[in-house]
Amino acid sequence: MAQAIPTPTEQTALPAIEGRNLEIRYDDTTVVAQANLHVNAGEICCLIGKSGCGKTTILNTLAGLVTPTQGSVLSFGEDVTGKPGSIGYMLQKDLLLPHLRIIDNAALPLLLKGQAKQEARETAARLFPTFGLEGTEGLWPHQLSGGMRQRVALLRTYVTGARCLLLDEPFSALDAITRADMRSWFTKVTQKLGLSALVITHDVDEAVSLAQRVYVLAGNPRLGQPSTIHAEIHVERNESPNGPFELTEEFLQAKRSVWAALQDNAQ
Amino acid sequence: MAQAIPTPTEQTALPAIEGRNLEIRYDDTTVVAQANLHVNAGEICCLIGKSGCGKTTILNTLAGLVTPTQGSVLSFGEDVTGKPGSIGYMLQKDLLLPHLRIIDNAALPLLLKGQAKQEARETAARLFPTFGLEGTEGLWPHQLSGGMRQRVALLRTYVTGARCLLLDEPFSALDAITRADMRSWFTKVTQKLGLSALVITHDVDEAVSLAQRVYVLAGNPRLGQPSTIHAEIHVERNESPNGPFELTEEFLQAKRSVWAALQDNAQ
Amino acid sequence: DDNRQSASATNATELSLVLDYTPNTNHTGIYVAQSLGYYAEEGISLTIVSPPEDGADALIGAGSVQLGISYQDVMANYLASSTPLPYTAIGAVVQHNTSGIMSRQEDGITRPRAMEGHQYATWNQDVEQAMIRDIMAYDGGDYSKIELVPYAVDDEVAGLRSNAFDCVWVYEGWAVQNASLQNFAYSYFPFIDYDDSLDYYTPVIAANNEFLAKNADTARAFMRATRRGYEYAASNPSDAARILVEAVPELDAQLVAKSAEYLAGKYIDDASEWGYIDKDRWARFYQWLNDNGLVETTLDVDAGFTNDYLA
Amino acid sequence: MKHAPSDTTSRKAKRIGIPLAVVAGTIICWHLAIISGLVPNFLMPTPLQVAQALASDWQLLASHAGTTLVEAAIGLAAGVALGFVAAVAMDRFEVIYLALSPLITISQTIPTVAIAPLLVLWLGYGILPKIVLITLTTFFPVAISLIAGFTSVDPDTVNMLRSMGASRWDIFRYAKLPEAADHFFSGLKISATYAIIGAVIAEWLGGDAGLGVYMTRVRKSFSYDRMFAVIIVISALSLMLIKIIDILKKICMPWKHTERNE
Amino acid sequence: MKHAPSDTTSRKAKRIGIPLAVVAGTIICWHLAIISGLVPNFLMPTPLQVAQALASDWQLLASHAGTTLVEAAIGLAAGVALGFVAAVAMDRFEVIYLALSPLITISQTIPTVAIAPLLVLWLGYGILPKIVLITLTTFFPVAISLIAGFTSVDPDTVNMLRSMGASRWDIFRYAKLPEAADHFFSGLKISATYAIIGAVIAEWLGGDAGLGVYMTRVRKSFSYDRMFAVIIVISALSLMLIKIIDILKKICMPWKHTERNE
Ligand SMILES: Nc1ncnc2c1ncn2[C@@H]1O[C@H](COP(=O)(O)OP(=O)(O)OP(=O)(O)O)[C@@H](O)[C@H]1O
Ligand SMILES: Nc1ncnc2c1ncn2[C@@H]1O[C@H](COP(=O)(O)OP(=O)(O)OP(=O)(O)O)[C@@H](O)[C@H]1O
Ligand SMILES: NC(=[NH2+])NCCC[C@H](N)C(=O)O
Ligand SMILES: [Mg+2]
Ligand SMILES: [Mg+2]
Repeated sequence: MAQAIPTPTEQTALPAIEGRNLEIRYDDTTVVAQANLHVNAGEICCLIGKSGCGKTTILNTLAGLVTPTQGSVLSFGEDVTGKPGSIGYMLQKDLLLPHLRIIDNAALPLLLKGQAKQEARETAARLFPTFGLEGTEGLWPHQLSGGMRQRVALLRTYVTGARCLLLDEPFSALDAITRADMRSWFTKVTQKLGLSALVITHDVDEAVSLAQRVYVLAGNPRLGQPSTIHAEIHVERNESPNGPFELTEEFLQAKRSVWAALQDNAQ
Repeated sequence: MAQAIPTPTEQTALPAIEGRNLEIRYDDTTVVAQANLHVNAGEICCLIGKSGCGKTTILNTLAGLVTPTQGSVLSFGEDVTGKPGSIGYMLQKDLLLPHLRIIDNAALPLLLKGQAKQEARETAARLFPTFGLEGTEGLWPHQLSGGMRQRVALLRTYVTGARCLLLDEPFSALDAITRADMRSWFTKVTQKLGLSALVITHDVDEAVSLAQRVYVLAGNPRLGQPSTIHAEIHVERNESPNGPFELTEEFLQAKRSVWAALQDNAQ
Repeated sequence: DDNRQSASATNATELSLVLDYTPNTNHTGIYVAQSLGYYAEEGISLTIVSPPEDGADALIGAGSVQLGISYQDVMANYLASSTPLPYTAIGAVVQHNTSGIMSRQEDGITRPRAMEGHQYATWNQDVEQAMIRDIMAYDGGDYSKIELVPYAVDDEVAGLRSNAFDCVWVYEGWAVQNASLQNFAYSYFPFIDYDDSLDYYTPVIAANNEFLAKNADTARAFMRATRRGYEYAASNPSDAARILVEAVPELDAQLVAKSAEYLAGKYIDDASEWGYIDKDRWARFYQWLNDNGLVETTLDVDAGFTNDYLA
Repeated sequence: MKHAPSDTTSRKAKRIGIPLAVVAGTIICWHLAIISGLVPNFLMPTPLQVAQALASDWQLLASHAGTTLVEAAIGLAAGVALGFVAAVAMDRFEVIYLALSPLITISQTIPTVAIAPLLVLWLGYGILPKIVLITLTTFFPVAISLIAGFTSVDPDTVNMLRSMGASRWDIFRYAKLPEAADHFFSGLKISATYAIIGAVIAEWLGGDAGLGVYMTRVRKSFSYDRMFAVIIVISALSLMLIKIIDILKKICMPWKHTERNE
Repeated sequence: MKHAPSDTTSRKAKRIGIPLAVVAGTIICWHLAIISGLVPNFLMPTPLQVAQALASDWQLLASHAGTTLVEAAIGLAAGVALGFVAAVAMDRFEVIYLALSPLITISQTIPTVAIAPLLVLWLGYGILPKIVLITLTTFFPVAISLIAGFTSVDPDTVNMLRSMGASRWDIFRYAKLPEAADHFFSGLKISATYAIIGAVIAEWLGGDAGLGVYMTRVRKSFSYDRMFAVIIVISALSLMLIKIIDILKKICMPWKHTERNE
């Protein structure tokens, strides 16, 4: 089991986010049923599963945007079912506002919190180099490439300052190098600030290298089989590795387990 | 060098698509300069490069949607600079039409060619299981997951029947298993029909296993360095491999070359 | 001098008068009295307001103005209503009904029965059509042989010229003067040549009943000044026309001058004094309305007017 | 947001009940305003008096309403068609856009009374000049809204279609038109609201039938009760037309699941 | 599509030249129509006669135009404000939407002449009843367009904002309002077109100043040349207002690079 990084501000006993016995439907289709998952404070978990199985649906629910037909969502012990706003959420679509320049899109969460425009812009601007976005501050969203837009969306989510983040395929449009950079930045920053995160990814390597635990969601809602949590894989990490984690035996083992869980369901 | 698969209908001597000495600008930013690339008939090439370097811009230009400020685009010897319509293009955004049901979105290219609605629908519907989309025919786009939408967009591009395809990150939103399925379906179908394709991908493994040649684009247009083709890596394939290509030495070698070319530029 | 004037201005009784229509030569006397200070001399400060279309009577009745211009025929509708307007005619502006039928000269419509087989531009009002029917009958014509077409022009002369219709109801003091000004060859005959009952009072000065009851002296003062204005207009038509055009520069000066010339002899005409309303003539027309069933309830033929404020 | 829309019976009752309640409330206020003397009865009839006038003149009103409805329907149809054609042409050819823009604005700023004699001269006393006037009134909101709608299409969607070899007509049909649907219906709603009253005003030009003719007649004979009765008929017809447009919109835009995302 | 927009001088010349040419062409056709006898000169003056009337009545027209412009500006501002508030309230609360919808439609279907005496009675002979009428005319297109605009927001954008803890006001400000801008401006364009002519018609209520008063007076004294002169003034003022709105739109929507994607 992953080691929850204790932070002085939170009671570490309570999970940062928890979905209990979730059942979620659209009209007459039950997409998710009896799903239980949680992220402990300071922990990164990944959610993986086949396209269309309901990962985004679960994140929408955890974020409070969708109210489950059954079950509840708790954040640090508080019931937040159907109540958005307390958890940082990067949606699968980038959803940049077309009428705001990039800098203002990035600074939006600060503006929403009531910060002065200039101050908010400065705060956001300081992060642009980290996200490889220098030089784009004054552009409009339609002038950016897909990967650039995705990074703006990630930056925007980070800027919310939420202690718990839900990220829906945050690196999918990035090239391998930028992706690796962003990922290591993300790992560092979550550790430093004690953030918790639930990340959807399709990259098994990424899941294993990021997460303390990987949830595998399985099912086929469009064919009448609601998805549920099919497996939960704990990623063991050697406390003092002599090389990158990706080259250790533990990494390979976790990767194999995830693959097995995925394939298991594919039959 | 990759073996161009000869097809009876085309003169194999001429590339399916070729960009000659392209220079492309947006307003006052030169994004691409002096770029030369081509895809031979029956060949699959990949285009890879850092996020924001200009890959989509090149595909837009090859598709005839953007007119380069310099250089020209040829398809089977014919000048198609600034003339869209002859090449199948799957854009980076899925761009499903929100007011058409999934089946009609998929059948759109056939309708544009003047096919009867019913016939077009039937043709498209037959492909739905291949793309793992069965059961979604009657839904609206906003009812699909991100990966499902991407697969509809791919299906739609395939349905155009174009002999040359440009695909912009066609598998980026798919889970590993679906992705592998789609990729092997794609390899098979291009070989069978003698299609040519230029595919943008961020996954080096994917590039190497799909392509006969990999182009690496490098530059940083937002910081005043127009991108150009930095490297062209030929993927050698053993004609009679005794196992999957991904486990061969050739694969590893090509992969290393691509990584090197990418990283080379990152410094 | 200055002081006295401003003092008298502040002590002056404020009155408002609503016109029936856009300012025209029917109103000359009022503009003259205003401009030459006759009202001021009577201690009256008068505001002349323009009405919304067909809205003058309601405003007088509601008391939002004390005075206004109306017509005997129009008043009939309001007086015979189940909720009658509380107002009274207190003076005739023009003694006789100066309206009639105008046509192109070449058509030879010089008398009512000649309208047979021609297009008459109707306002689609019951009273109006009844009057046509009435004079046709007096002249031995057949009303049913007239072709009614909707009245859809402002300029009767232009309507006749463009053959939009063959004959039309006009006021001699305005449209007919316009025709002669334009050298348009027309024929015209007045209603009163065919039926005395149609010699009603149009237009009249009307006043709110409550105002009259409470401010009889003011009303008399107003009428005194107004009479002086009309007397001036009767004897100095060209000066009066100039005064009107000065006050309302949008009007066509030539037409106003010509109309003023014509109306000079019509304001007082055969009456003993300006404004006098003959009891019998008033009653005869209202009787005619009653007889022809043109009003909602039966009119009291002697009601609706008074000469009490003339002296 | 994303739940199944629960258009329960209570919700449906609300959708019908509230508008009815508001209309009923307005009528009560109106009644009170008169019996309290706030508005003199000789200027405005009570709702009861109007109801009586409606009842007694029912047949006459119905026949006039028929005429007006026909004019309004033809005029609205022609106006929408004209607005549509104008918008498409203006979207397609910039020259036409630049040429027509000022003329269209001017066409809306010429008062009816000024051109009424000319219209009658050219088109006679029949239904034709009325239809021309209604068309002139109703085409404008449709044209303006559609032009705005056409230009709001995502250029990438157009690119996608162009890459499939779509003709201009295809782009129009598959991207611009559906994208403009929202705009179109708001223009249509404005036009439809003006259609009936536009017909009434056109009938003031002169004519023998129609609510406008009826209205002028009762106004000139100062029957306020009947005048308000005809206003009520005009409003009722307009509300009916708007309702039809709403239904049409739902049918034409099935991809917009919910009307309002409350 | 994606090139730098080449708004060269030749293009600019086109944008100004074509409308001018069209207006000039219209004037020539008008002249020809009259001298050829197609339209009788006693029904319609020649452009030259109108120009003479304009020149001779210039001062009078300018002073009346001042009155009308003030009324139109106040009425339009009030109408836009009212339309905006109504649309926001109707978007925010379904009850208000259901309650106001029928009343708004009814408000557009009551003919001015019918309630003119009431308006004058309540609001006097001054500028007030006119402004009320202009407000009533202009608020409607704005309200309808805005409501359509507000509901056209992508629900996912709203979700994104909600996930950031955005209040309803934030969602309004950052998503609904900008999304509705396109709709708003097409509504505003319709309203602005109606503002001046609305003021003219309102002045028929009675009054002593304004282009409407001028128009009635010259019409009743059969001066067709001066009547057409005032129509020209009305059209010119309206075109000016529309131009201002266009400029305003460009300023308010900088993210829409090109007006038309030709
Ligand atoms: N419409 C536009 N106007 C101005 N600049 C643009 C426009 N589209 C793209 N650019 C700029 O061109 C550059 C290349 O963009 P492009 O979309 O081609 O990148 P890409 O290589 O496809 O990136 P990604 O992998 O992130 O999709 C970027 O710097 C971007 O800001
Ligand atoms: N608004 C909606 N209305 C109806 N059905 C929906 C809606 N949104 C999603 N669905 C359905 O719910 C299922 C799960 O969708 P979801 O977006 O959660 O998948 P996902 O796991 O995120 O897939 P991907 O990896 O492709 O993004 C799909 O079958 C989809 O069709
Ligand atoms: N029946 C009447 N007296 N009507 C008066 C109307 C007078 C006015 N000159 C007109 O032509 O309309
Ligand atoms: Mg998803
Ligand atoms: Mg791209």
